Amino acid sequence: MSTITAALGTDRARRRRAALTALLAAAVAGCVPFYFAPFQVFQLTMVLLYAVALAGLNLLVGFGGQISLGHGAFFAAGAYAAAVMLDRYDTGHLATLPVAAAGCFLLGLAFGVPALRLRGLYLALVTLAFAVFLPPLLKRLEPVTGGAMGLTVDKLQPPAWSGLAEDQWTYFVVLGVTATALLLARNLLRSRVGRALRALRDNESAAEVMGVRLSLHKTLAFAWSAMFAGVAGCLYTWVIGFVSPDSFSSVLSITLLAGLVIGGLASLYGPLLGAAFVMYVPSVSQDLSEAAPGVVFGLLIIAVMFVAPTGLAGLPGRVLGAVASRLPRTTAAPATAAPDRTPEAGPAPSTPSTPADPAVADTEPVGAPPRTERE
Amino acid sequence: MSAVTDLLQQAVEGLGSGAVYASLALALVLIHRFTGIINFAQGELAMLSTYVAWQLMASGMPFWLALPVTLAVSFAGGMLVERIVIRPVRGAPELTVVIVTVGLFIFVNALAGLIWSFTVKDFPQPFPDGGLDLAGVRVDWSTLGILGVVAVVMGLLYLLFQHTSAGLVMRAVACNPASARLSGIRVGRVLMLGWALAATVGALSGVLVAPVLFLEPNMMGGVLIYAFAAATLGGFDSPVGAVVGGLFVGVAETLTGAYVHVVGEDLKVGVPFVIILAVLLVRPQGLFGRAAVERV
Amino acid sequence: MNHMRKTTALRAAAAVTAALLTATACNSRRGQDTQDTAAGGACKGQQTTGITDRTIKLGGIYPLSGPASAYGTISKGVAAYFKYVNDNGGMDGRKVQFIVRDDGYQPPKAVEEARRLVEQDKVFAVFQTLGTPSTAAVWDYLNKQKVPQPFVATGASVWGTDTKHPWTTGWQPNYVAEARVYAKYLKDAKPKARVAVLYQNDDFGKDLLGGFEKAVAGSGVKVVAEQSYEVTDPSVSAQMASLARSKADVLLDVTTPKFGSQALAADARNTGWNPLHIVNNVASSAAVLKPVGFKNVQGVVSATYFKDPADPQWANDPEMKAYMNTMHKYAPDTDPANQFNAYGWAVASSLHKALDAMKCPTREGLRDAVRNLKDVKVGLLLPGVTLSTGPGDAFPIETMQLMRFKGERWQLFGKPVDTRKEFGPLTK
Amino acid sequence: MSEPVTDVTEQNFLEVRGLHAGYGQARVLQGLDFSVARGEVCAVLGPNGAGKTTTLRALCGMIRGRGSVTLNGRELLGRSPEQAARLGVAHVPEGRGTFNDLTVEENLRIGAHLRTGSGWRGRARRAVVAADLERIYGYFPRLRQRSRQAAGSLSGGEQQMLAIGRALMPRPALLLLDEPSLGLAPLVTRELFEIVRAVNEEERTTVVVVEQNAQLALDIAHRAHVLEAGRLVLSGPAARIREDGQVAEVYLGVSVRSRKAG
Repeated sequence: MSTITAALGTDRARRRRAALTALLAAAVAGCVPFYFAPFQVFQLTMVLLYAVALAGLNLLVGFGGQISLGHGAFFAAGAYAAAVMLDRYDTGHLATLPVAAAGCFLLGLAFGVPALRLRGLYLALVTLAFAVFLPPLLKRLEPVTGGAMGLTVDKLQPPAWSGLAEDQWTYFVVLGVTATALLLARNLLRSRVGRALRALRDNESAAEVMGVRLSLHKTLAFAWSAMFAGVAGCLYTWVIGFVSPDSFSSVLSITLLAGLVIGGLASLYGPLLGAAFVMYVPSVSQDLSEAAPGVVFGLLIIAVMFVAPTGLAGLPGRVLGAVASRLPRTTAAPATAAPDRTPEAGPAPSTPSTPADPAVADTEPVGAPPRTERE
Repeated sequence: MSAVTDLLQQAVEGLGSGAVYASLALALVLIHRFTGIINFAQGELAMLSTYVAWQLMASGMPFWLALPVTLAVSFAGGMLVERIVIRPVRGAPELTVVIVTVGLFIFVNALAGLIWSFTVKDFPQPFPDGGLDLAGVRVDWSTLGILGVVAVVMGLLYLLFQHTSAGLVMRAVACNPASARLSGIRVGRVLMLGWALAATVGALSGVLVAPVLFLEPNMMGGVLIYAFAAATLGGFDSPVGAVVGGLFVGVAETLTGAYVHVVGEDLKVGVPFVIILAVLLVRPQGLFGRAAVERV
Repeated sequence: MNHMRKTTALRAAAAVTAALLTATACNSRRGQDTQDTAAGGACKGQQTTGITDRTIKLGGIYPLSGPASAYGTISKGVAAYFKYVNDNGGMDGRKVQFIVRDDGYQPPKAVEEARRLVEQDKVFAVFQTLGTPSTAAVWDYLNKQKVPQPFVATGASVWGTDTKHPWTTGWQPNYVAEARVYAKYLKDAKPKARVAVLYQNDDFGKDLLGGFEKAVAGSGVKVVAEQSYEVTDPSVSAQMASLARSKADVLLDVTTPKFGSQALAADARNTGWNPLHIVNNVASSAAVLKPVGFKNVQGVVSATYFKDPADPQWANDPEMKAYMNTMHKYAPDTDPANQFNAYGWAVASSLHKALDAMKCPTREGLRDAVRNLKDVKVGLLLPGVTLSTGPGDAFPIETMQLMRFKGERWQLFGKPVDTRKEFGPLTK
Repeated sequence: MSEPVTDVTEQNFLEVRGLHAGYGQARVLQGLDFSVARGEVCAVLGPNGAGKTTTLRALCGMIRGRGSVTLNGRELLGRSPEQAARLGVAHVPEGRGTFNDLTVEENLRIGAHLRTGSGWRGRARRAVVAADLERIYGYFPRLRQRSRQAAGSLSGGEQQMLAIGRALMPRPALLLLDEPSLGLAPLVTRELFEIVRAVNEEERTTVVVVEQNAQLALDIAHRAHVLEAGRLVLSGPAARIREDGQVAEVYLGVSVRSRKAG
């Protein structure tokens, strides 16, 4: 067993495995719209576009350690940017994407500057304020935004040569954008920016000593993150074809954050899982209780957090870990289990990424994450 | 009526709203002091407590008996919530706990709707009708009553925290739960007590504001955002800060909404937050929060 | 070992891909080509999805969760009516199957649920969608799919004036029509009225306020102050204090239930300002007034078009009795006195009339029937209020009657006001 | 404190048998055996990552362990930190663990929590706490000067003193010190260790101290145990270990060097 692990650990093998996984995923993703009913394809499309927003939020919360409760507002900004362009200037759909992305990037940059001074809780509440403030502002700007009635715009239409139905074409376009966005997020994290972000999250003062340009990277993290949310909003407009201020209430921002935490912070798959949760679980709740779907939905959120405190993406690892620690020691010491950090080095600095161990979970002092909201 | 009287009248309305925000902000601050999280479900728990009071009165109990019973039920309920809902995720990342409270929010809101429907309920006003007339400015007894109760609760909390050994233990747990356990403090019990206290203060808040806001499951949803603002402005740690923050937010948004026409009633929700942002940029720990004094 | 592993993995991947491709090719479950159409006769080629000789399948989208869940109970009134009809032999022999889905008042959810109802559940019609945002989000889709969207549960004027969506119609008096009723009343009773307006800052509030301003234009009635609130605001007391400064002699109160109660209470508390309080229909239920205290709402004016279940004067009305009995039987934990339940019953029985009037039992038949109603009487609507539509008029109800609160109930006064006659048809 | 449950000799006041402990899948302690006599100062030494801190954490209940740990005949394993504290275990964690928002005196009063929590009321309780405060201020005069200051505003050395002072407030049976010298100036460290020695002599408090600075620890310790990779590799009187050149070279020298490197 350990030889296999070791073999897989080599670079070539890992790359090969990744390529295979990607190929398989692409094949499955490509087949989906021909197999499922249109409305199920629509649901998947929505999952994909929410995943883009969550991936952006993940950059900020999961990797940057800054909490935003205002990403619904960036989502709305992207959605409205696209809708206004389609409605007033009759641009093509594709033209709206770069504008929404760039606009939200700049908006995020503008927010990133004051966000530098704010920590944890305070940043969360100021961003929440932005989310609360945006709908009435959109209503006020009626000549441009259509006011409270919102804007109805054309949905994405398949070109004749594709021979695809509307939902299939939309799905493929959104899939393409999502895949690009997720890859971009992954590469961002592997780049200097990503390393700097993680260093910042784990230990701000140490990172500063190491020469990480704190303010620049924190601001950029916010901007990238907002850009992803804006792209997701733009896709939303393409898919739904309708925007209204009350579609983007603060509930959306809270839902996004909940989706991310449920999916798994600082994980590459977390956003997809979280998006699926946000998309499907309300319907499931309704199937379970027509009288009060909210009762079931609330309970399911709590239940998932009980079972997977570090999110669904961390669940397999936790299960395996729990199983392994119950097995006899000879087989249960895989090569990867060797800690790269000795316990003597103090409390785990990067708890969001390391699954809280069940054994330590109730002994707060060791496993407890840094209290981001203090200081 | 003169312009000055108008202004004062609006300010009084602002104080009335501010007192409502402050009452819930007190409960938020309590939880935050103990656990370092923001409890999204605080307003909904308060709403649930208010329904308990309503149910008691609907079955014939007089208000002044229903109130202590409700507070006792809320106290026990707060302990149960900590034990059943929060304890299992202790030690998990803080955001996980916050999302659990979001789940609790959704659950309690829907549960109240299921049991009591979304129809507005009438809730008796404990304070007399009418009010004072101070040189043309009308101050309702209910506004004064809420302000008074909020002030008393704030004072009691201050005494509890600063001048009792139980309060000392609570502050120790809030400050450093790990060391508190090593000192032999039963942190679990103290946290249960913290949730119980917060739920009780929340219940009082709900009972106070229900006659003004009218009782229905979404009663506290709007208040919560403003209570967050109030608590943030006050530094999220200090009961005094929560109350001052609440009153400030209430007066600021009311006056801006009424007098600054560019802002108007629709955009006034932004006002407290601009102020908060300004305050935080100068004092990142809020008006009444303690600066971080640790030496690295 | 490494090599072996690689080949196996490759083979596995290839196999899975091949299997999937085959599956897609042969096993399509998309099913969009299974459109049912009528076989012959005059109705040949028309859609018969969701309707047979024995059954008819309808789907409704309501906010059962979220901020607007107060309206979710409309679905219970609708469901009760359909159960009542099924117990009595169904609609023209067809049993109604009514599927309720929850959109939480979120437009993207509404789109999802509409697609589910149409594509998976294969409903005959989407009856109803609730709220302007949700309805606006799905009407393009439904019209493209040629699925009827009759009697939407929102009073925005756009449902009746739009010409590009023949499959969508309103039901309740649109907000502009309601505003016209109040305008006419003031022009007659208080021709020099100075009006202060409290309105909800959304389509509902703005439609009603805009309609009112248009209807009083050129008369002595003037709007002297307006204040808006957001549904997310905790209270409207600050707005009421601002309006009081205007010293207007009429307060037009365009609010939803909870804010209606707050506004009425704030008005009662302020002894220094005693305007004539006109509360709009949405907030006129006895359930809104009772918490304020009946003694505090004497003389308040409103307008209505259906019978209030909380009003004792309808206690012996046969339709009201049927409604009460059915609600007790099928929705025992729901308060039948809640006017939203009665609304659901009334709109469902309106649909019943439209279905009965279909020339063909097809979607096209329903589309044409709801746009060709002539003075159709519905049991729970007020005497004198009937359903009338035409090819260019998708507002079934445009008549309301004024009422004044006295004692413990509303008292109707004057004659039903037909706004079409008074103000001419509503255009965009 | 109630009577011991079983008859124990003074030599096995703290007895550790077959202790396994770790963090999740990382097994740090691989079966540890040692004992500490009543009133003894015992130093636990070893290179970085040897499991010294883990040992202390297992003793005080911060992490779970397998095996057996008895204090005065009572089993400590399987107890929570607060239960262990109630049995007389006082742990001063690495990084001090003071209550930074509380004043110095409030910190010490928290330490008195155990003495006052058990049914003492009113004047008697206040008198006992006051006496204990005096006792601690006696050991740490600097804390008396700063008694109204917030703990967070103290210097590192003062915080360490406060942490030890708080741990001593309830007159514990066993004092666990984790890296008391961490981040402190040599002079301050020396002063601290002298106070620990004084406490041990005056109150007969049993002390287990984990320390990277072996020389310092061995100066005040009676016995020493050297750990490596989770196992005990050497035990003996402190004086002998101090003088054993090979030990210093192999185990203790390494730790000093690695520390400088890190």
